Formats: sequence, structure tokens, C-alpha cells
Amino acid sequence: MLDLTPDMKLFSLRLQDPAVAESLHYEVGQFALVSVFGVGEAAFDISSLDAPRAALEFAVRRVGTLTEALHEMEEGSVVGVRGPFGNCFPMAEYEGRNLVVIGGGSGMAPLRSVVNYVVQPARRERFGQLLILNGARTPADLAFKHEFEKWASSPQTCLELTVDRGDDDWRGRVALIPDVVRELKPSPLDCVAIVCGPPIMIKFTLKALKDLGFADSQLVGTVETKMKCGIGKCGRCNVGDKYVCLDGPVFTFAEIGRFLEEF
Amino acid sequence: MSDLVTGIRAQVRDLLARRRVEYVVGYETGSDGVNARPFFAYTTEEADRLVFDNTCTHNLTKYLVEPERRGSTIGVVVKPCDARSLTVLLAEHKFPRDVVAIGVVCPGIVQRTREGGDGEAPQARCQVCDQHTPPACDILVGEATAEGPVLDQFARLAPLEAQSAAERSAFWSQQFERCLRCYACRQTCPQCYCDECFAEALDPEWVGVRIGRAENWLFHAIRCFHLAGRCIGCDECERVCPVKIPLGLLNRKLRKEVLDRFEYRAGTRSDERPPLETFRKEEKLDLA
Amino acid sequence: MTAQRITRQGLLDWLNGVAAKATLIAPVRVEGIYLFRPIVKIEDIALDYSQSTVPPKEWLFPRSDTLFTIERLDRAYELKPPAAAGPRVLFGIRPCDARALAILDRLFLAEPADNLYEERRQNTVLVGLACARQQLPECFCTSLGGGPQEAANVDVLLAGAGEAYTVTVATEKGQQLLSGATLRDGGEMPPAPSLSNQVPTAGMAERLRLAFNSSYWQRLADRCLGCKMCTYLCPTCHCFDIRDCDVGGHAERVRCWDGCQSALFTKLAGGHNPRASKAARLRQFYAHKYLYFPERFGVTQCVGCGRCAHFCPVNIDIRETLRDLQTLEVCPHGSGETARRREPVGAAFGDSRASA
Amino acid sequence: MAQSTADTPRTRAGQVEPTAIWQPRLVGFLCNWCSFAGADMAGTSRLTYPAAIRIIRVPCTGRVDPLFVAKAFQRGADGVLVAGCHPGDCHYAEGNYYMRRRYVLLRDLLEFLGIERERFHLEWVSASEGKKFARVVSEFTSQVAALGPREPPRQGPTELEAGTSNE
Repeated sequence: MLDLTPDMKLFSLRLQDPAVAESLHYEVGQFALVSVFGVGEAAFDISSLDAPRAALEFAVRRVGTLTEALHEMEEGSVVGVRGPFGNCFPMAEYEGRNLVVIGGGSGMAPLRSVVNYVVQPARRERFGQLLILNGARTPADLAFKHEFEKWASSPQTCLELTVDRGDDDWRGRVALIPDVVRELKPSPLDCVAIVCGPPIMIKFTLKALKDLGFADSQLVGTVETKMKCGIGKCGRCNVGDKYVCLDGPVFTFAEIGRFLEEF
Repeated sequence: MSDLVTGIRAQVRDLLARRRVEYVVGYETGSDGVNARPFFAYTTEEADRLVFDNTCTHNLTKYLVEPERRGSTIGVVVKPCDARSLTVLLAEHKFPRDVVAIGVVCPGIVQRTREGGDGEAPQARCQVCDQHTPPACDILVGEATAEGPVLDQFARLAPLEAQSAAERSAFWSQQFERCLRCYACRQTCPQCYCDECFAEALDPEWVGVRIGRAENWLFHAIRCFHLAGRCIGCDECERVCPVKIPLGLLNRKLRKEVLDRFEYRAGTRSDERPPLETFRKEEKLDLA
Repeated sequence: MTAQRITRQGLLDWLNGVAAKATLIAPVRVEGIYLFRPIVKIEDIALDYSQSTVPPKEWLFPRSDTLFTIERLDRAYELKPPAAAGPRVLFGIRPCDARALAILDRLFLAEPADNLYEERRQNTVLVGLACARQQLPECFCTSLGGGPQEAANVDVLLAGAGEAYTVTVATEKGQQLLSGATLRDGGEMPPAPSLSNQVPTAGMAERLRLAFNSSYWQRLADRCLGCKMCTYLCPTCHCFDIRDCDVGGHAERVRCWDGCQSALFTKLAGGHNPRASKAARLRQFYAHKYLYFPERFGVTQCVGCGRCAHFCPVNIDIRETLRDLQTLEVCPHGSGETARRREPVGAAFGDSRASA
Repeated sequence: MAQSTADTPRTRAGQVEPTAIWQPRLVGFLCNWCSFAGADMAGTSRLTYPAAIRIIRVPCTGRVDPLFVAKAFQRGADGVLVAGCHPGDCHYAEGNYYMRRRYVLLRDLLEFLGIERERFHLEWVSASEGKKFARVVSEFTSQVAALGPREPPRQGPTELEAGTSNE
């Protein structure tokens, strides 16, 4: 367990059964359901990479009873995990292209694995330029600070940080993400933009990107809806005709744009 | 067309034409061509779809407390009992905004049981109704009539009250077992308007998600108590219950005790505080 | 399929035999309504029942279902599965409700299959009871390809009333169940009742797509109370919630019915609710049945039983909605409001309603 | 599972144990300023009273939500005691006056639901009335004991579900 922000922790899960741990395989962007027995179960995006093999990691913000219980747990506690579920970022398709990765607040959680996938030294040259835009309410709320140096020092990579409200020590940007997008003007040419964050931020960031010439098919995001079963039966997570647990959580906005009202 | 219908339509047309209200909640004829259903009239033309007859059972004041309507100026058609709901809501300061109450003199509402039966008999509440002219309304439609004697509202309770505690416990256990917790009783009740219902609160989770007897018991017991001194007796909770739980009995019981102990009838006087919101230091309430 | 005859007494005798070997679940009259309940006395079965208020789906997909119990051990948990379901016979199921189970099968048995549902389904024999008359004034099964005497989704179908019933054996399972019944050859199907409702359902998926942003939903939702009755009484609604609860000293993970008409259904822990309005939730009810489910499973998720319309406290009538959607003037998505902005709901019924 | 009846004692887990002497399970909501102090006084004065009562301290009887009481009964309490400052002595001036009204109505409702009125008791106990507290608990315990165990609304699966009584 690692404190990422005042209300966000990174949890590392080690599977008890070595055989299951051995056979576990997951892709960038998939999610799993984590159980705190006696409290309940909820879906979280997996924040770690399958290879090189490490613990299963989830970045969890404290928002409700389940996340509260997770945050209260001690190192070495037992939780349940079901998964992996859902689709993934088609990382192979992105090879050779430029990437813009925009995360707002806890929206950075699913994007961390995208960034870490790309900045792997062995893999880095397969991708073009990487722009990471990480925004949060305050400097303290910026997650994954412990990895900023690794990200920023990767070749052809630019890490931009922004906050809504600075503090005495903050020397960086104080601006909303959509405004930063307009300022940085990433080129839509041969580029994919991956956006994740609160709905209101997504709405305005997408608009800013579209104004720069990005097409819906170049705009990718992960969608967060309430989810119970993870296998398409509980009937709760749909955005229009797409079920987040089966068809998502990764969507291009060409796919769900017409149902945006529901998201 | 009855005079009541003509009167309502004229009043609503006028309110809408003058832009006194954004829309009016009233009744129109439903899909079976017989029974009324709620209708929201936004235009003067739509005012002509409004009806009023002995099938207008819904208590439309429910719509006034919906969070989605906050900030709107609304007209609402009220029967005398619905007007009592409105009085309760006003006393509870649910309306910082403007409401225009169009009161209708009520002939009594028929049962229309779903399995046929004696559908034309008056509803239980109407059989003992002693208020046919709505009190405290902005507009009155129909001729105010002299009220008859006050009738025994609580005769229906007697058989159950005569039973032993164990018998009553078994009775309610059987009733609540059927409950699906669809929450229609709560959703139709104008006096149920909490932003977060205790029944669905997660922290702490008072009731529990299980749709079972113990959970259902707690839900109905507390929902009823939350209506103590506030329930005006429209019995809509009982009408809407798909599995026919006699919820009207529960609310009637507390209405009776509130009347006996505090001489209070919800919604009849706007200058009196509800019994659980106040106290008298000297009262003993049959306690030691 | 072969048709045979059985007398009323023969039927009751056979059911007595069935009840000795399996849990017999059948419609009984409770407080003036019909519900499917385990039968203690065969005479309690309401052979001539009108539609059950709660559909028999609750015997395969119960309102509360324990997924497992949780025992806390030292630094670990033990998860125990619930006791297995025994053999059951669901007697008297109406063709529409049987068809609804076939629809639920598509969902619950799709990989990965829901093992609780699957186990119960395998252990349940369905004995259908054809409709001798229209069950609810609002039912419209024939508009969705079903029928009051449809035998396709049951193991055995009985038709008739009073003293004699025609028996149609539809499956091997049904044949086995009937061994021991006193059957006579030469049963003849009684005439099917004529149904009063024909509702246009063709092309509904496309109509719903077009009407996605229509203000129609807002008008319809105006009177919606936001209860979950329509979803709980629907024989094909399957949405559920999963939570852990403390039951007298130990915890259980429970799956319970939940419905899309509740504001809490989609509300996230952080407070955001993607379906924040009654209009969006009501649209979800119809779109799920006539657009999303058909896209995924190839069938409409509605059998026309009419319960949602019949029991809705404020007369939100699916027949009317489907008719309205057919005639609604809608602009393609994205353009927002329709030309007739305040198009009143229920226009399909014409002006007859306006004169009181 | 065997259901306990009026004459068969049972343990916390609800099993029938013919040899044990049945003690009612009671919940006491005590106001912090008077009755909880009164209970303390009873303790320090070495007064004995039945241990069947589980005490929950509340800031004031006015804080006792009917939900607390109903929940206690739902989860199997045989009796619920609410005790607080005497009228006129409330630390918050008037909390107990509100509770007094709430109590009588809640008792009426619970009785109508099948919970005998003797199972729900309100008493005024001041900080100095340790003796009274011990007496109240003793009397309430025997009063509830005389009624016998209450069958709480059944928890867990009902016969509408798999694996239970009807199968």
C-alpha cells in the first residue's frame, strides 16, 4: 500500500494461489472486481502491467463504503479479486503513432498502465511522441508523483502537470485541463488522445481536442459506471447499447458519442 | 362534461395564459379510457385534456416535492385530502417557491380493484371522509358544501387491535413477506421526500439490501413512524402496493394515536406544529 | 408433440404424485392476488387463475439470492456456497411467462453462465397452462410473436378449464414427468381466446434510436413516480444488485433484485449519476427491452404480459408508449429537441379521451 | 433450524438449549448526562442488576432515533430500555421532552406490529439515582422475562428462496 494523494492509495495485491498467479494474464486497460468480505465488491481499473510480472495494482480513491474499508485495511490483509474483465487499450494499434494521455484526478489511475507500457525502455521506440497531461484539484491531489521522474525522462516524452488551485510551493501551472489542451495544441496528425477523468472534465476536454481537429475515432477513454457482476448480467453499466463490463471500459468516442447524454 | 371539468380547464387555461405558473399538474383520462391518471399541462391547449371525476385517486402534491422540479412555479389540482398534504408540506417549508393550489370539491373516489370486484364502491378513506371541500386553496372549483358529521376514521383498526401481540406479529410477518420493496408506497407518498431514504442508506446500512421479511419489517415500521403526525390519510400507499399489503392500517393506527393523544389531525391547521416537532412541558402522556 | 386428455381429478391426482417427488410450485390466491408459491395442499392451486401479480421468474431468479456465506478465519476467509436447489416443478406457468424464461436463459446461460440460475433451471420442469381467456386487459403477447397457447417454452402444456384439460407434451423432460398420469388419447386444443390488443412492435429498435434525445421521454416521465414496480413485476427484467450483508453473526454476499427506475441504480460512490433524470431512466427501461437486449441477444426483452402497464400506479402504459414511438416525429440524434416540442404523450389515443 | 418458543430458552445464536436458563436480551439506550452516569453510580456502589442488558450511550434521549429501537427489535432484542434525564433536567434543555412524545407513539406502533408494550420502556434516571437504575433494570428484565423470548422477524432466506423450509 502506498499513499498517492490524501484520498488515494495504491494497493498491491499478491495472489494466494501460485498456480492462479502464474496463469493470470491481463491487458492494459482491463478491470477487476475487488472484494472486502463483509463489506462488498466494486470494480477498479488495473493500474499495473502484466509484464514484467509484478503484483496486481489498483489505485483507489476513497469515495464510498467499500473504498473506505479498503483504505482502512492493514498491510497483509486478505481481499478477494475477480477478473480480469473487459476490453483493453489496443496498444499494438497505437504503435508508430503519437499519444496524448490526459488524466484528471483519479482518472489517472487507468492511464498509469498506458504510460508505463509506453515508457518501458525496450518498447519506447515503437511509439511516437508521448504527451502526458496530468491534472488535479491541488498539487497534493496529483497521483503517481513517485513515477513522474521516470515518465519525464523517457525519450520523446513530455509530462505536463496542472492544478485547479496551487499552494505556496507550487511553481507549475494553475489551469483547467481543457485550457491547457488549448494552450499546448497537440497535433491531431497520426495521434491518439486518451482521456480519463470526471465527466465534466471529459466533456470539455473532448471539445477542446475536437476543436484542434481530433476526430471521434482518435479520442479514446475509459468509462466508469456502476457495475455489479462484471459479466454482462446485472444490467447496470450500459452507456446506451454498450455494456461497460463487456464492450468496455475502453471506448472510442465514435462508439459512444451518440449516447453521451448517459455518461 | 361536468361543471368541475369545465371549471378546472378554465382556471388552468387562465393560469397558463397569464404565465402565472409554468405548468399545472392535474388529471387526464388514462389509456383504458375510463380511469384518470396524472397529467402535466404546459399549454392552454393542453388544459383542455384535464378531467376530474371519481377515478382521480392520485395525490398530485407528490410531484411538487420531486427534486427535479425545484425552482419551478407549479399549479396543482388538489382534492380536499390532497390539500391537507399540501398544508403539511407548506408547514414543513418544502416550498420556498410559489405553488398555486386549485382545489376541487370532491365527490369521493371509487375503488376500481384490479380484479374487478366492486369497483364502483367508494374507497375506504372516502367512506369516512368528512371534508369534501378543500381547505386553504388559492382557487376553488365547485360549490362548497356543508360537511356532514365527523365519522369514525378508525373502525378498520378494531379487528387487528383486538388480537394478541403474537397474532398481530404473525399477521404482519405474513404481509411483509410479500413485499418486494419496489418502493411504490414511498414513491407515491407526498410526505416521503428525503433526499436519501434510510432504507437505501449505505453508511450505516440500516435496512439491508435483502428483500426479506426482517428487512421489509424494518422498512415499513420506520416509514410509518416517519409519517407520524404527518400522514393525511390518502391511502395511496395501499392503493399502489402490487402485492396488497394493507399499509393504510399502519398509518391509520398512528393517525388514531396522534388524534387521541395530541388532538392533532395532519394538514387541517397550518398554525399548529406537528406533534413530534413540539411538546408541552407539563404533559405526562400516561407515563409515570 | 402429441396431444392427450386429462380430467380435472386426474390432474389433481397426478399433481399429488408430483408433489411427493419434487417441490411443486403453483399459483395460489393470496389476499386477492395470485402468486406462485410452494404447494402444501393440492386444492390450494388456483387452476383458473388470472395472471399472477409477481411473475414466476422469482423461482429461478429469486428476489434475494445468497451467492455465498463468508466465515472469517484467522487472516483468511472461507466462502461457502449455498445449498443446492432440489428438483422443482413449476406448474401453471402462462405461455408469456414461459417465453420470458427462455429470454432470461439467453442472458443467464450465456457464457460465463450464472451457475445459480443454471442449476435451478436444470432442476425445474415447466408445466404450462394455456390462457383460456385474456389474462390482463393490457396483455399483448401476440404482438411479439407469442400466443395464449404457445407450447414452445414449456415441457408440458395444459389447455382447457373446468373438468377437462388437453395435454401437449413438448419435451422429454415433460414426458417423464407425465409418467403416472392417467391420460386419454385424442385431446383437442380448445379454441384460443382472441386478444384485444395489437401493438406495433416492428422496427422499434430503430424508432428508439431516433427518439433517444426526444423530449417525449421527459413528458412521459413527468408522471412517473420512480418506483421499481414495473421492473420487479416484469417477467424478463433481470437487473440485480450484489452486496454483502450481516445476517445474524456472519456475512453473506447477496444478490437482490434491483431496477433501473431507481435514481440510485446508476449513482456512483462519488455522487455522479449518469442517469440523473426520470426521463433518462424511463428511456432506459424501454431501450433495454426493445433496443439493447435485441442487439446483444437477438430477441426483444418483452413478452407483452402487460403487467407493467396494468400495475403502474400512474398508468405508464407500454402499449401506449410503443404506439407513440411509432408516430413520434423525431429528428436524427444530436439535434436535440423535436419540432413539436411539447408533444403530448398518448397522442395515439386520439381525441376521445379529451371529452369527459 | 429450530425456532425458539416461549418456554424453550435459547442462546445468543438462537439455538435451543434446554439446560441453559433463559435470559432476555435487552438493549439500553442511556443518556450520557444522567442515566449513563446513574448506571455508573450503580456500578461503583456495587449494586447488582441483571447482566442481560447491553448498554449504548447516547448524548441525549432526544438522539434516540426510532430506527435504533426498531433495529434492535429487528435484530432480535427481547426488550429495549430508553433512560434519560428527568423532565426539566435535560442537558440540552428539551431533548427528553421530544423523546417522551416519540416514545409513546413508537410504543403504540410497535404494539400494533406485535411487540408487546411491556418490551419497550422509558424511564427517567438521574446521575445520582444509581439505586433506581439497578431497580429499573431488574424490574424491566423480569417484566420482559415474564413475556418470554420474542420471535424476531426472521433473518436470512425466507421460504421464498432456495434451500429452506418448504423444500
